[in-house]
Amino acid sequence: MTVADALMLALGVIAVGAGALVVTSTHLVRAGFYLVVSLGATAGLYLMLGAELVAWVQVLLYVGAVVILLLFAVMLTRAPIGASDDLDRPRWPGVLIGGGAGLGLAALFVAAYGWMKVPRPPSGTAERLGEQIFSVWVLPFEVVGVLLLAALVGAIVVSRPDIGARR
Amino acid sequence: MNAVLVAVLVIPALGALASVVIRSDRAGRVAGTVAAALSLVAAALLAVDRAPATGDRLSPWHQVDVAWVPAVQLRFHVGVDGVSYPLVVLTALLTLLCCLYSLWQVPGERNGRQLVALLLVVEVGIVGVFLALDLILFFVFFELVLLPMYAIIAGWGGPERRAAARKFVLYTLFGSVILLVGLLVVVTGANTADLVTLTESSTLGANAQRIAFVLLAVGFAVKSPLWPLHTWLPDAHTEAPTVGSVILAGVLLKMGTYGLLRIGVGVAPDGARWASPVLAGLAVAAILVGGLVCLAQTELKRLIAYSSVGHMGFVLLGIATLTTTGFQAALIGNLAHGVITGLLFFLAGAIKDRAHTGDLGQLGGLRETAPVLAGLLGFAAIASLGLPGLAGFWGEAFAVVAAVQRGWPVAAVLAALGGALAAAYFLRLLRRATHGSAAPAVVGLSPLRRYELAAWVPLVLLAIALGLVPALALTPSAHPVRGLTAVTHAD
Amino acid sequence: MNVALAAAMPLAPLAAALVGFLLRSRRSAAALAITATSAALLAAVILALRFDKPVSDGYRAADFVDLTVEFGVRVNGPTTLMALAVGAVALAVQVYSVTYLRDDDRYAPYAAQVSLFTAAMMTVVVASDLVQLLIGWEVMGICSYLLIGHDRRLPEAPRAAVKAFLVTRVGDVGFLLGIAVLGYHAGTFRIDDVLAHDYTGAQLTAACLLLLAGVAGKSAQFPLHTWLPDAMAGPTPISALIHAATMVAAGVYVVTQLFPLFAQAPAALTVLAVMAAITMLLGALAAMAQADIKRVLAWSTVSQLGYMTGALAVKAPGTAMFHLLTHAAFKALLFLAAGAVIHAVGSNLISVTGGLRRSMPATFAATTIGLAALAGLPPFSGFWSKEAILAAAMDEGTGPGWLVYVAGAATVALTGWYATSLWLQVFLGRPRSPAADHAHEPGPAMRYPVLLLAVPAALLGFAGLAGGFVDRLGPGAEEVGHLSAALVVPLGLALAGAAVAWVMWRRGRAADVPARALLADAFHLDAVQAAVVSRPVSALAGAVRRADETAVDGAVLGTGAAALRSGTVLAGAHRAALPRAAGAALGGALLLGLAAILLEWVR
Amino acid sequence: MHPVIAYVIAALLVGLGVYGILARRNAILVLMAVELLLNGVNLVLVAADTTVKAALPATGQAFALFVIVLAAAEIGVGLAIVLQLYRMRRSVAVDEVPLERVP
Repeated sequence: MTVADALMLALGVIAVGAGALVVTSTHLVRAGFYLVVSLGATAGLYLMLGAELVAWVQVLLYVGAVVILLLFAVMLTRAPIGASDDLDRPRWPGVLIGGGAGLGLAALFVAAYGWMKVPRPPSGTAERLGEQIFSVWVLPFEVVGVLLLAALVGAIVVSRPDIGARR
Repeated sequence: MNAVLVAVLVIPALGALASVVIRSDRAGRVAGTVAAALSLVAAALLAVDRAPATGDRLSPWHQVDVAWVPAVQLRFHVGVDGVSYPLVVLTALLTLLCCLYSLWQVPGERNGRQLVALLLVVEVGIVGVFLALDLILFFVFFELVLLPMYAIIAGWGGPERRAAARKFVLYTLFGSVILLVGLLVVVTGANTADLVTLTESSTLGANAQRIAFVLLAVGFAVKSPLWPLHTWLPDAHTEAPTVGSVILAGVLLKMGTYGLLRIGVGVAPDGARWASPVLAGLAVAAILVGGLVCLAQTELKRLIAYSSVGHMGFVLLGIATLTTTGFQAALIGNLAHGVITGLLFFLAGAIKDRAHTGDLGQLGGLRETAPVLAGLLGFAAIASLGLPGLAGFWGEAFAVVAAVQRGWPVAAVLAALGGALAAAYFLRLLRRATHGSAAPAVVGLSPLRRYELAAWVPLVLLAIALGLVPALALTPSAHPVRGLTAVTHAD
Repeated sequence: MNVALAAAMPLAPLAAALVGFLLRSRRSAAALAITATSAALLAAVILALRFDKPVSDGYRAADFVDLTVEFGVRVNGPTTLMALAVGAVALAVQVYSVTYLRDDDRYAPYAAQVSLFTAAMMTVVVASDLVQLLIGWEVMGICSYLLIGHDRRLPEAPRAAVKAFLVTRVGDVGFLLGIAVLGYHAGTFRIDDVLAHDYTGAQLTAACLLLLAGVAGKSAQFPLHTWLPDAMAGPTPISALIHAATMVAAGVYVVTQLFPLFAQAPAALTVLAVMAAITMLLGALAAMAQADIKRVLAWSTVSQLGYMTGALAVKAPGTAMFHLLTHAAFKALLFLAAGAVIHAVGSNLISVTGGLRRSMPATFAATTIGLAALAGLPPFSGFWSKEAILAAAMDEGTGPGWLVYVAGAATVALTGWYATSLWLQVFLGRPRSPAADHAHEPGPAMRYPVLLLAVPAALLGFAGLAGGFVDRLGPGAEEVGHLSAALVVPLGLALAGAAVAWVMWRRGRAADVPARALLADAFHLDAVQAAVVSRPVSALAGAVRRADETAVDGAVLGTGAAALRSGTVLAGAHRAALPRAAGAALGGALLLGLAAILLEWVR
Repeated sequence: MHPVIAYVIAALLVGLGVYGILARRNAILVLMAVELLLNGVNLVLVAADTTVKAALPATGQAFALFVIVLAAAEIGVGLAIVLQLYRMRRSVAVDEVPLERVP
């Protein structure tokens, strides 16, 4: 049990705890904020695992953009600010399947890795990952770019049905 | 001469293209018909300058063999020999007659040049099947026929055409799938798709042969069609336009019997010998069921369609005996059925077009109002019931002889009784349709047109010629047939 | 030369038939048909004169690799005589028809059909190959179908035509199978080779019995005789053609040609004897009760054919041949004369005739000769041939021989009765209808064939005294031309039958036969045939059609419908709201994972 | 360092995400749960870099980056759909989305 392990455990508890609140909270807005906490903790975990770039991208993209978008959506759909009681449906299938998936996967990982110890990876810089992305993964990278564009266009078209409609 | 071999396939394809591309309906039809005529000439020329027989078993007169898709070992290997030559010529002839007929008459006056183009594409497919010497190529051509035929039925057919066309396509596609599996069993088992190699020396094991033959036989039986896999046929025939029926009955069904003989028996002779009693049993059942259903049938085209089931039963019985007599009978039976049933469907189409009904209860007294039409119908019916001296006789009588030869007296007796049934239902047809006093439906029929006679007379002459000079069909195929039985008896 | 002549006999009428179907004009059709038939007859005459020894020649027509079929000619003694008879009767019929069908607008195809009929019969006569023979055999059948169905005014004509073809076709099933058995074992269908081949007893018995089925169909033997009386629906010259020298004669002729095979198959001959005995009695009894002139003659044909097959059954094919020829002459004569009577009174019924002796003297004389020959009165031709058959049956002496003899003797009496009765009712007494009152002789084209045929009908019997003629009849003609004391019995019976008929006629009860309805309907065998064969087959056909449409096609349609239904059901299952769909997908993924783990764990 | 900790956390996040997707009615909350799930996956990918000897270095991280980008795209389109749904039906409850064709 090293300091790193302890830190990871702590971050993990935060991430999972906040995540649990995200899926159980009766306040829409609060759920959004819990999500921020969970995602932030995950970013911390990335840092611990030596994925510096991924961690910062996570913070920028998820915490910065995605959550903001979600909160916008909450507001645009005029969600109630206070607690609302119709957010959930009967729990047991979700508990069964979600619990099964989570605990099953966890069991699998434990069975696979046990208490294996690895040296703490060097904290990677953007340079190393950038080289990879622009050499080996350049084609998927381009494709993802196109996909993003398509998503952008798609989002606009979906949200503005008046575009292209005959007048 | 190898150029001619390719030309037989290319000319109709070009003709189809031309008749679609040309904007004017009339000119398109003419272009297609000219192509059909040229391909008939090319097909006839195939008999010239034959290569001497090299192999014992399959030695084409001419062949072309080039790699097509090397990655999957698909070769464009086509050739013609005594078994396929008469069928190729018959296909070209019937297509020409149908195109000629379509020059003047298209059902509902819907877009004649497209019909002509589809007919030519069907011709390419059927001729390709008869010429292919590569199993995969064979299958490609086999499938090529399907969709244009679907379009012909669905586009120019009778009132229930869509359902009939769908049934035709789905049913025969089902057969094709099984056929494909059978072909692949052969190809993977023998590690070659070349028909010449496969026929000369079969390297398939006994079990592989049995599996392959059963799969191939089921696949071909759907096309032939063999009872009880025949039910697509009556619907397709009843709803198809006249030219569609003619091609369907005249040559399309022959792909099944030809394939069974050339590939089924040629490639898996041991499997054929093992399965032949079952095949013969089904063939006899087809003869009897076809005959009995015809006897209770009330619709003209449906009756002819069911008679096809019976006739193809004779052909399959001939093949099932695995004797030279049986094979020869099957081959000439194939031709005869193509000629005679083609003629019957032409006539049935002419009658239905004029009387606007095919119901035997409403027809009657045709010989009073349209003596020539009635006479031709009588001739075709008599030819179809296997009257000696006309084309149909040789195939049916010698299928029976072959059954006796093989030592299947029961099959021979039942098949011969099926022949008597054929007489019964055709005479019933004639009695209902031509004798008696004129029914209201047949009064005031328009007279026969010259183009109709032009389309029918060659078939009439061919039916007589094949009947009186059967050597026309039997002599070219004698050598290959000897080779095929050498395969089935080699042990 | 002989070969060419023999080949010309079928080919000339065949060519005329093929061309004739295209002709429209009545005059050219008649000219063509008569020319071709004359040519065939001329060839037959020359061949008969030139004939010295049997010849056979042919070419390979069809190659089935293991088996080959030859088209050719085979000429021997009976061939020449048969060809003569066929040619003569065909020519007479063609000439006669020109007048008889004067008002028929379908004369041209009719003439072509008669030519085809002649060609087919000639093919049977000269065929050198069994398959070639079968071709002629069946083409004849279809021609009979076409010709019997010719008359559009008779509603029963199409039915009779279909019946004639179908009944003979059923017999032909056996014939084809018999040929197949013979040809398969001999490895060839050439008649000479088949006759020379050494078959086992079982093969021969099987083949001969099968051939007999075909012969019974063609030659109208019990139980396949039912088509012949109905075939009277055809025009009268056609009846003459079918009944005299062609069609019905073909069966007998073929057996004489293949007799060496039958001689080695005693079982087949016994069957033939039983068939013959039943046929002759049945025919004669039925002939007694008919009200229609042509039906009397038709049933008499059935009966006379029984004599011929009876002769075959007692191993006297030459004698059968002799009776065939005399019968051809007198039956053609009788039919053509009956045609003249029908033409004159406008009806087939005996009851509207009477007293025609005065108004139609030539026809009366000719019919008298014909009926005398039919009844077997000396010195007319029928007497000689019938005596020869009965003598041969007596000589044979075995069971079949006595059977044929007894049946034949009884038939002689019955024949004497109905021939006399017919003669008396039609020509003597007083006219029984206005039409009979005003009857008159037909035109020369109808009269001369009748008169010409009267010559052989009267005198052909004396040919049996000429040794050369008897040699030509082939083997088994020993009794021909030899009269013995035993002839008193049949002659006496014939005279007794005639006397009874005369007495009944004098009392005005000529038509009062005992059990008339039963006899007129020929023991209801038609109804039996319908009940045993036709109706079951129709019912079976209907059942098979329904089964095919509901079960076989139903399975196909059911497969389609079931696929569609299960598709709809599955689609419905998939059309779930997001929660259920997501739950199912994720739960499924979980289950798959668990399954994978379990599998791994098990392994 | 013990990677199993990261892995277990990732597994639990996935489980929470699955639960959220199944248990939530509100479309926005469902989308949030999807984000949780994706994060779990990302964590697995990144953690795999430390345990799996891949042919290329940092493959997991690269994948994680791609997943993040895809998640961003997904959330953009997803929210657009949610807004449209709200505009049409005044509600964002996924149970009430009709499956038949909208008249």
